[in-house]
Parts: sequence; C-alpha cells; structure tokens
Amino acid sequence: MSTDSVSRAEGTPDEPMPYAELGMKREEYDRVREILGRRPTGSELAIYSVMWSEHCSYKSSKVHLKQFATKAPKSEALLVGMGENAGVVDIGDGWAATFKIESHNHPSYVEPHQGAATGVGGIVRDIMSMGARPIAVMDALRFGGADQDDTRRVLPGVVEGISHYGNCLGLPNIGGEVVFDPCYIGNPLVNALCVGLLRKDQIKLAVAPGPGNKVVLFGASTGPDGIGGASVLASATFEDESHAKRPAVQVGDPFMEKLLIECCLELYAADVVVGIQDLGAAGVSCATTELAAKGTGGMHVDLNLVPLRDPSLVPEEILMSESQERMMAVVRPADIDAFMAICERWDVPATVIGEVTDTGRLVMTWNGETIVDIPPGTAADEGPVYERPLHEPAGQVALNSDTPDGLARPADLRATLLQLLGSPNLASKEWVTGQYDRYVRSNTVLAQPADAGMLRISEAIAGAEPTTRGIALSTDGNGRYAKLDPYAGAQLALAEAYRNVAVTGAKPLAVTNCLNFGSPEDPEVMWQFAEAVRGLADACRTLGVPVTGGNVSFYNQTGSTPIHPTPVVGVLGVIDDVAKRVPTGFTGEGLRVALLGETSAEFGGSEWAHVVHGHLGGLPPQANLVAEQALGAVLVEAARRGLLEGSHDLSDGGLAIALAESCLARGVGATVALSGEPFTDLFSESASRALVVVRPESFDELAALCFEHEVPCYGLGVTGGTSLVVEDVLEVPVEELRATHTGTLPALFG
Amino acid sequence: MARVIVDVMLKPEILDPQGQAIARALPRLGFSGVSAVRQGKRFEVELDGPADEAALADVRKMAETLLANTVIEDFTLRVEG
Amino acid sequence: MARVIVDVMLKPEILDPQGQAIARALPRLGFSGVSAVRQGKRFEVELDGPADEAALADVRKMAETLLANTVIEDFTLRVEG
Amino acid sequence: MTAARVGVVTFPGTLDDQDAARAVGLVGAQAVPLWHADHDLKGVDAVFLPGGFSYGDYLRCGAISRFAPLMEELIPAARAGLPVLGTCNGFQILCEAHLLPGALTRNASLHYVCRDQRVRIESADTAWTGAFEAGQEIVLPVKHGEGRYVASAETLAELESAGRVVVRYVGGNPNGSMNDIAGIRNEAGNVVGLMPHPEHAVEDLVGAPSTDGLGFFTSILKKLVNA
Ligand SMILES: Nc1ncnc2c1ncn2[C@@H]1O[C@H](COP(=O)(O)OP(=O)(O)O)[C@@H](O)[C@H]1O
Ligand SMILES: [Mg+2]
Repeated sequence: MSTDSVSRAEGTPDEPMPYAELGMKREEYDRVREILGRRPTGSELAIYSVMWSEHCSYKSSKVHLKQFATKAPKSEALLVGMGENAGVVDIGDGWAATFKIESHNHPSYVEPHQGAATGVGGIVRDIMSMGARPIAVMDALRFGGADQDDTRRVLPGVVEGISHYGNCLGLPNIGGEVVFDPCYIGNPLVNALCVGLLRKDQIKLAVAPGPGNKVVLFGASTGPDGIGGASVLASATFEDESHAKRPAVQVGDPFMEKLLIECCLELYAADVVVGIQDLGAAGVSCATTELAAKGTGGMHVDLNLVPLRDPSLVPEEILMSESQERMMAVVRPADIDAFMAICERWDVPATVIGEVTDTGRLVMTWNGETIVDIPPGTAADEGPVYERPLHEPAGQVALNSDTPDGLARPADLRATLLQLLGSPNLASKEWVTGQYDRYVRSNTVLAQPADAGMLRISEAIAGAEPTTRGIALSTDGNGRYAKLDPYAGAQLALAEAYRNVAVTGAKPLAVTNCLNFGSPEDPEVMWQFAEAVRGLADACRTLGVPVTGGNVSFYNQTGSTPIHPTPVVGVLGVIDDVAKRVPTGFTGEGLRVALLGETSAEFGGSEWAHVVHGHLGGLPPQANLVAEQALGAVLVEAARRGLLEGSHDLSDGGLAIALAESCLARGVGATVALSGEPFTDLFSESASRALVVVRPESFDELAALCFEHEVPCYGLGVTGGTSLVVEDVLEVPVEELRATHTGTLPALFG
Repeated sequence: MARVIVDVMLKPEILDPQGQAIARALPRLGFSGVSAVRQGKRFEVELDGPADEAALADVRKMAETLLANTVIEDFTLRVEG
Repeated sequence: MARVIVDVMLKPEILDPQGQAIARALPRLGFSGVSAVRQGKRFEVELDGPADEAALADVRKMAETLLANTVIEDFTLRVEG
Repeated sequence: MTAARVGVVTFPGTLDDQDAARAVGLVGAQAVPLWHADHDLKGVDAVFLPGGFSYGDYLRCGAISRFAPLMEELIPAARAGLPVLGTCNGFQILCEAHLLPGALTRNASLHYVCRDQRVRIESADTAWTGAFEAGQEIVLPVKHGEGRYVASAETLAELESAGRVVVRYVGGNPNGSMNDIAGIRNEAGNVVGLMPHPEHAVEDLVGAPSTDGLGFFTSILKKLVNA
C-alpha cells in the first residue's frame, strides 16, 4: 500500500483514522479536520497527536501555570522566561545561567537504568539548546518504601543510570534528594536538573527565521525508540503486523551526547547557528513544528533524508520516534560547510533534511509525495486547553483533623534521635552520591553533603572574562506536607530550597519546578495541582524569585490511587565572591552554635510522626515567607561579612537531625542546651530556621544583624569534643551517630 | 557438572551504542569487510548436577528474571559439551 | 553476509565479581543447584562477504587486538549458521 | 627560559583535559592541547593522558583510544623516554597500549566509586613523583567504575620487587585492586599510570579537600627544568 499522502487524504475523506488509539479525543480530532479542511494524513495525525498530548501541550495545566507569569515578581535578572527550552537568568559580570528540572518518571519505572539515564540526557540537551555549556546536574528521586521489593529493583537501576550517563558526560552531580514512601511504589519519581552557563549576549533560541536557511538534523540516527503510539498508527495505516510491536524503551548513548555537547559549543563559537532545538519527546514532530512556528512560519522537510538506524521505519514512526542524542539546527546556506566540518571533527553525523520557507506551512515529503502540509503553529501552540473540574478530596477535612497531637511522645529522646537518623529518609545518601562524579570540570565548590551544590563560574567557559561569582542550587519537595495541604506544601518546598541556597551564602535568584501529580482527569488530583501552583506562584511573588521554567508530570498513579502530590522546587542563587561560601556543619572546635528562627510545636507530616508512628495527618508546618526572606537576608549578609564558619538548614527531623548532621560533616562534636520543651525543641519541623557556627568574637555582630532583620537568634552552645551533648537530655558519640547514619542504605541495597 | 551457556543480546530494534562504536572504529584500525557489530553478554552457568529438563527450566527462569533484562534483551540457552 | 561469533571470557584465574554476584544472588532468588557463574562478552560480527579463511583470519586478528584484552581474557571464534 | 611544555591529550569522550591543563598551568608549566586524530606531539616535553570515558569506554576502557593516530606517535616516544602520566582512563589506555603491564577491570563492588582516598607514595623516583618522599601519605580523589588492577602473579612479583608500585591505597581499597595497587610505572620510570586524580586536588576552593595532587605537577616541572 502506498503512503498516506495529502492527495490521497483528499480523495478518501471518510477513511477512519486511529485517533483514539493515539490518545486523542473525538473533539480534538474534529478540530484537526477543521484546521486542515480535510482529514489528516497518517503523518499529520502523528504530529497532532503527539503535539497535543498532555506531555507536549500542557493542556490540563496551562490555565494554572499562567500564574507563574501573571504573579511573577519584578526581576531584572530574568533574561528568558517560561516557554523556551529553559529559562535564563543574569548572574552578573556578563554571565548568564540557565537551569531546568524535568521528570522521567514512567520510563524509569519500566526500565530504571535507561529511563533515568535518558532523563539526564534529555534535560542536558534542553540546556545545550539555549546556547549554554552544561556544567552540572542534580537528581531529585522518590521511591516506594525502602524495604519494598520493587524499590530494590528500581532504585539501584535508577542510580546507575544517572551515574553512568552523567559521569560519562563529565557533568558533576552536585545535589539532589532521595525520599522513600510507599505512595511511590509503582510510580517512582526521577526528576533531573541541569544547569548551564553562557555569556549573556550568546543566548540561542528555538527559531527558524530566514527563508532559504537550511534545516540540519545532527547527532544519533533515528530508530524505533519510544514509538508505542506510532506503531498503532503505522500498523493501522499499513496493515503491517511487523510494526505492531515497536519498543517503548529508549536507550541512551552518553558518548554521543558528550560529542554533541562539545560539537554544539564549537558551532556556537563559530557563529554558524541561527536557531536550534533539541529533540526530546515527539522528536522530529516537535522540533520541526516548534522551530517553524517561531520563525517565519514555513519549512519544507524531505523525510527520506532523515538518517535511519532501522530502514523499515515509515514516516509516522520517524515523526514520533524519541531516539535520543539528536538536535536540529537552522543554518545559513553560506555556513553549511563550516557547520559540517565542525560536526565531522567531533564524529557527529549531520544531514540537511530541509529548508526554511515563507509559505507559513510546514510541508513534508516522502518518496516525492506530500504527506504533511499544515500550519505549524496549530500543532505547536494552538493545542487544546482544558479547564478541568476540580474539587477538594473527600477525605481532606478528616485528614487535616487527624492531628499528631494525640501521638505518644517518646520517653527516650536519645533513642528517638538514633531511630530517625538511621531511617531511610534521613540516613546518609552516600550509597547514592558515591556513585556520582562530583569533581569533574574542577568547578565544584560544594556538593554532598552540603545543603546546596555550589559552582565557581569563572573558568566554566574557556577564554571568558574571569569573575569571583559562583552559583548555588538546591532542589526540595515534601510530598507528605503537600498531601496535607498542597498550597502550603508547595510553599514549603520553595522555602526549603530557598533556605538551602541561602545557608551557603548565596542569594536566591530564580526558580524551576517539576510538578509530579496523579491523573488530571481526577478532580481531586486537579484540586491538589491547582492549589500547589497557586501556592508556589504566591510564594515566588513574596520571596521575589520568578519561576523560569519547569515541567509537569501527570498520571503518576496506580489504578485510582495517586502518589502524594509532589511539587519539587529548584532554586538557583548567586554568591558575589565564591571564596566566601559557607561550608556545611561544624567546621571546627570552640565555635559558638546559634539557632536562627522560631520553633513551635509542629508535627503534622513530620519525619517523627512518619517513622515512629506511621502517621500522616493534621497540618504541615506554617510557611512563613516573610520570616524565610528575613532569615535568607541574614544568612547572605553574614556570609558576605565573613561571620559564618559553618551552617546547616533545619528541615526534616528538626533540630535534632540538623545537630547530628552538623557533627558528622567534619567529625566535630558539640555541647548545646535547650530552652524549651526538649521534644518540641529537638523534633519539631517549624520552617524558616537554620543553625550557624561563628567564632566567639563574632557572635555579637551576628546577634545584632539578626536583631536588625527581626530574626530570632539563640546561642545554643559550643562545638568541640567527640560527642553530641544536649545538656540534661542526651549524649551520643559522633562515631555512633556516624554508624547509625551511614549503615542504612548499604544494608538495604548492598 | 554440566555447563549451560546463556547468551544475552539486545533486542534487534534496541540501540546498541557499544556495538556501533566498535564498528565505527574498525576501518580506522585497518579492518574492512565488517558491516555491523553487536555486543552482548555470555554467561557460563555451572550446574551441580546434569542438565536435565528440570535444571534447564530453572536456568531459563534464571535467565528471564536475572541474567537478561527482557524489556530490552533476548536470550538463548544451550548446553555445552 | 556471514556472521562470526566471538566469545570473550575472563581467564579462569582472574576474579569475576559480576559472575560471583550473580552466583551469590541465586539462592536468595530460590535457585539452587548452581555451583558457579561466570560472565563474559559475546560479539556478533557481520561480514560483508563469506566467512572464508582470509575473513576469519581478519576476525581473529580483530579479536586479539581489539575485542579481547589477552592480558586478562581468552576468546573463541565460531561461524554462525 | 621557556616554560616546560606538557601536552594534554583529548580523545572523544575525554573529560578531565581542562582540569589537567589548569593544574599544569598552576605550577607554571605550559599546557599544550594534543588532539587524538593528529599525528603530532607538537614537540612537548611530557604528556598527560587525562581521565574520562574515551569512546564511551565502550568495549573496554581505553581499548579503542589506544589505536588513535596520536597514540602511534606517543607509544614510541614513551618507549624512548618521554615522560607520560596517565590518570584513570589515561592509566587504562597505557595498559591497553602495553606501555604498562596488567589491566584495569570492573570494581569488585560493581559500583562506580567517587571518594576522597588516602594513598601512599611508594616510589619517589619517577618523573612524576620526585617532589614526594617515599612513604608519604596523601589524599586524592578516586572516581571510576573500572579501576581494579589485575596482573599475573609473575608481573605482580616483578612490580613489587623492582619497586614499580608507585602509589598504593591505604585505609581501604576502593575497587579490589591486587596488592592495593593505585599506580605503577614502567621500568625506566618515565611512564606512570594511576587511578586517583591529582588534577582534582590542586586548589583549596574546588575539588577534593586536599591540594596533595600538586606534587605530581611540581615533580614533572622540576624534572624538566633540571633536565
Ligand atoms: N539523589 C541525589 N543526588 C545527588 N545528591 C544527593 C541525592 N540525594 C541526596 N543528595 C545530597 O546528599 C546530601 C544530604 O541530603 P539530604 O539529607 O536530603 O539533604 P537536605 O535534608 O539538606 O535536603 C545533600 O548534599 C544532597 O544534595
Ligand atoms: Mg538541607
């Protein structure tokens, strides 16, 4: 049977098309017919179905995500906002940073190693496509219960995939999270973040201007990767059984991606790229429609020219293939030779597959026949938008009334400290981070176990002007808090990431986020989503940090049971003089320990309630953003003045865990005294708090600075010795803390 | 005391970056006449007893659940000797 | 269009932690009766032409210099089909 | 006096070349980039083969790189006495190229390992360790998945008896290497390979919490200036 061409479609208007199998609603299909004035060809249907999918079109989330723009605080730092491959912020001295976090949840459940690896690969290409050199990655992970069987399958594979791909690219891994909760069994979350640097005047965008310019596909060849949907189409259109079983798993080739990085940077330096786009989900469909839609509006592509790994692929499959390690560039004809020479130097295959036109149409041919002829904007930008119904979950009120007030308080606080410290969520993550290269490129100022990762930037791009500046990044999120109150939970995620950046001495500047939720077709999930977005947008406005980009991952559920709503927030900050970074924890003996911020009895969603009682109920800690901002201001100013010898934020597990981790950082003990009720002082999870250590002679200046910013400052004690001593309450040798902290994950995962 | 060989190869439609890298290197090393290389794994499983049907069924199960990742790999068994 | 298989295994005296890890995992997964497992590599080399003597000599050379590291590995060739 | 010129090789997939060049510069020598596809050593006085995943580490680490055009120049030059230091992937390439005996295999733990490792300098009479004292203990980062050194019993005996083990792991062996070997040299002492990364331990601000790696770079500088 011959290809389903435009002329054939015109002649067979009533031929049934498998739109439903491709996940399209009847109304959506009708709209395509209306746009085209005829039935779509198989290839056109392939394009519209992927471009209008939830993943590419954000059709369920768009109406809510708008708030990130409408409520955005004024920020002079924002150079490129939401809507591009990644946001770009001005970090001073002519430098800009671009960063983004993205999910690869479902593929990582199906094939943990490859799923996680290609998650890293995808986000790195997003950063490359902004014209930047990727300089580091982070990974925020959620798994089922640590002792559940499937976690033992998924976690080692995910970590190995991230490790292998990131290490091969030569990108240091500077932070992340590992969280266990039975709600993620069957739906692990793998959120990967990449940050890149570029000169402010070198930003690249995904545009295809200038009729006559060439469209170049470069990198790996195209194979039948991730085209489950397309195979339906191909087999339906071609009645060919062999296409029915195409694999859904994408396999990554980090070596090719490393070559692509170096190749792209040389292409940028040679100024032979007019527009560029990475190929991610929806591959060639997405790259061509988006490039064309943002340029002069027209493009002609000969699909026969796409280099194939498997020669049996048909146009629909080529259009939907998610083969990794591919990029598309728009190049002036005069620069083509130079472009190709650079690709050849890096052993990167490159092929001209079409050219930019001024017709306003995206036209594709196959064996000389026209198989696609569409206005590209209708696929790229004018997808359906849904205002989905939402309502508060039926059990929400009951959940919130089931407070932790009635839970038995522990008699033995020492035992409670050790129980929490060795619990999977609070235990050392070294089993994971030890598999990641944190040193490569020699720009890593802080990495695990620091609260935020930090990089110096002056040497990231050869030949650029030096600067003393550095950037810091942290990602945080707490599904239990968000389950109790998605509005507050999203704010608390932002607050924690903001605090983690500030404790290192960097000033928080901008935000990225990955919103992991259940099905948007479930009104209760949609309510959680809407609340979380509203909370995050409001908090960003109060804290003065704009959202620059992010990603939404829906359908994280098993049957009708969704995961806890899990907004993961990444914050990027800038430190003017990276030599003044504040290291984590107790860095020496004889230092004064101070607690900044106010503590009240807040145990809803706490690690204590979770670990000791398996309880989730009540309300999460209060998100006091004004207090958070004041704390941040104190930390940044104190670091600037060189007052801080060490610091650590308070979060999961409260003061007790922060003290223990601070001792573990360098093996230095401390003796502290509490002023309030010991259990609350030690285990409450009140937000907006941090521990700092200062030389004794600096304490008064710190206290005065805190007073000025209305941040409570309590002298707790001094560092030194080989034990953590909480006077009249508990005493634990640092070595015992260490054994408890480091033993858990190796015992679970080998 | 029998030995069963389990050969595990990536499914044909799955990208094999290792095999590709080797194939690309060959001409540079002066080898011509090779059109493709695929790299897989080979396991030698030593049995305590003979390779009877029950034992082979066991090894097949082992291959399916542990030695091969059947999401992306195929395997074959054969008794050696 | 012949296919030559090159099997590469660690020399018996070289520690094979992958094989050992598999062997150790087997009892936990309910498999008994396996005394040892060794893991090696398998290459499928597709030739443009027939697997005649000259071609086989070429593949042998390739195995010796590239596919196997003869300091620690042994290899065997065989023509498939 | 012109600065000592140390070549730093880049293969496709090399990662630590800039780090190595920076370390070379920090001690006052001049780093000269060398490209894998060139038959040209650019007249350098010494060569640093940095770490990474050349050719993706596909097949075996270093197996494909050792056939690069540049290696066709480097191998005879090293045999003739040119000082060469290979770290991590560079060490693997030197073994694959038979400039050093033995091989580097998958870590016994089967995991990639990145950690700050205590090591002992066993031999200070190589081109790259002259600035140390034999027996000195230092901290260098290791970061590799295939760093377990193996060799035949005769080779091991020969390495040990001839004092050709240059660096040894102490306080824990990160990969299961035979005899805790972290680095070795050729007979002449001009070619050294080690798994740890001196180039990531040269500045206070970044990298490992140690600047002990500087000694490898001052060693070669001293050697070249005195030559
Ligand atoms: N998946 C991961 N990838 C990289 N680094 C991680 C990962 N998980 C945890 N880390 C790092 O380990 C350290 C401790 O983590 P955690 O206890 O979760 O920190 P915090 O409670 O301060 O957020 C941090 O430096 C964190 O960035
Ligand atoms: Mg923290």
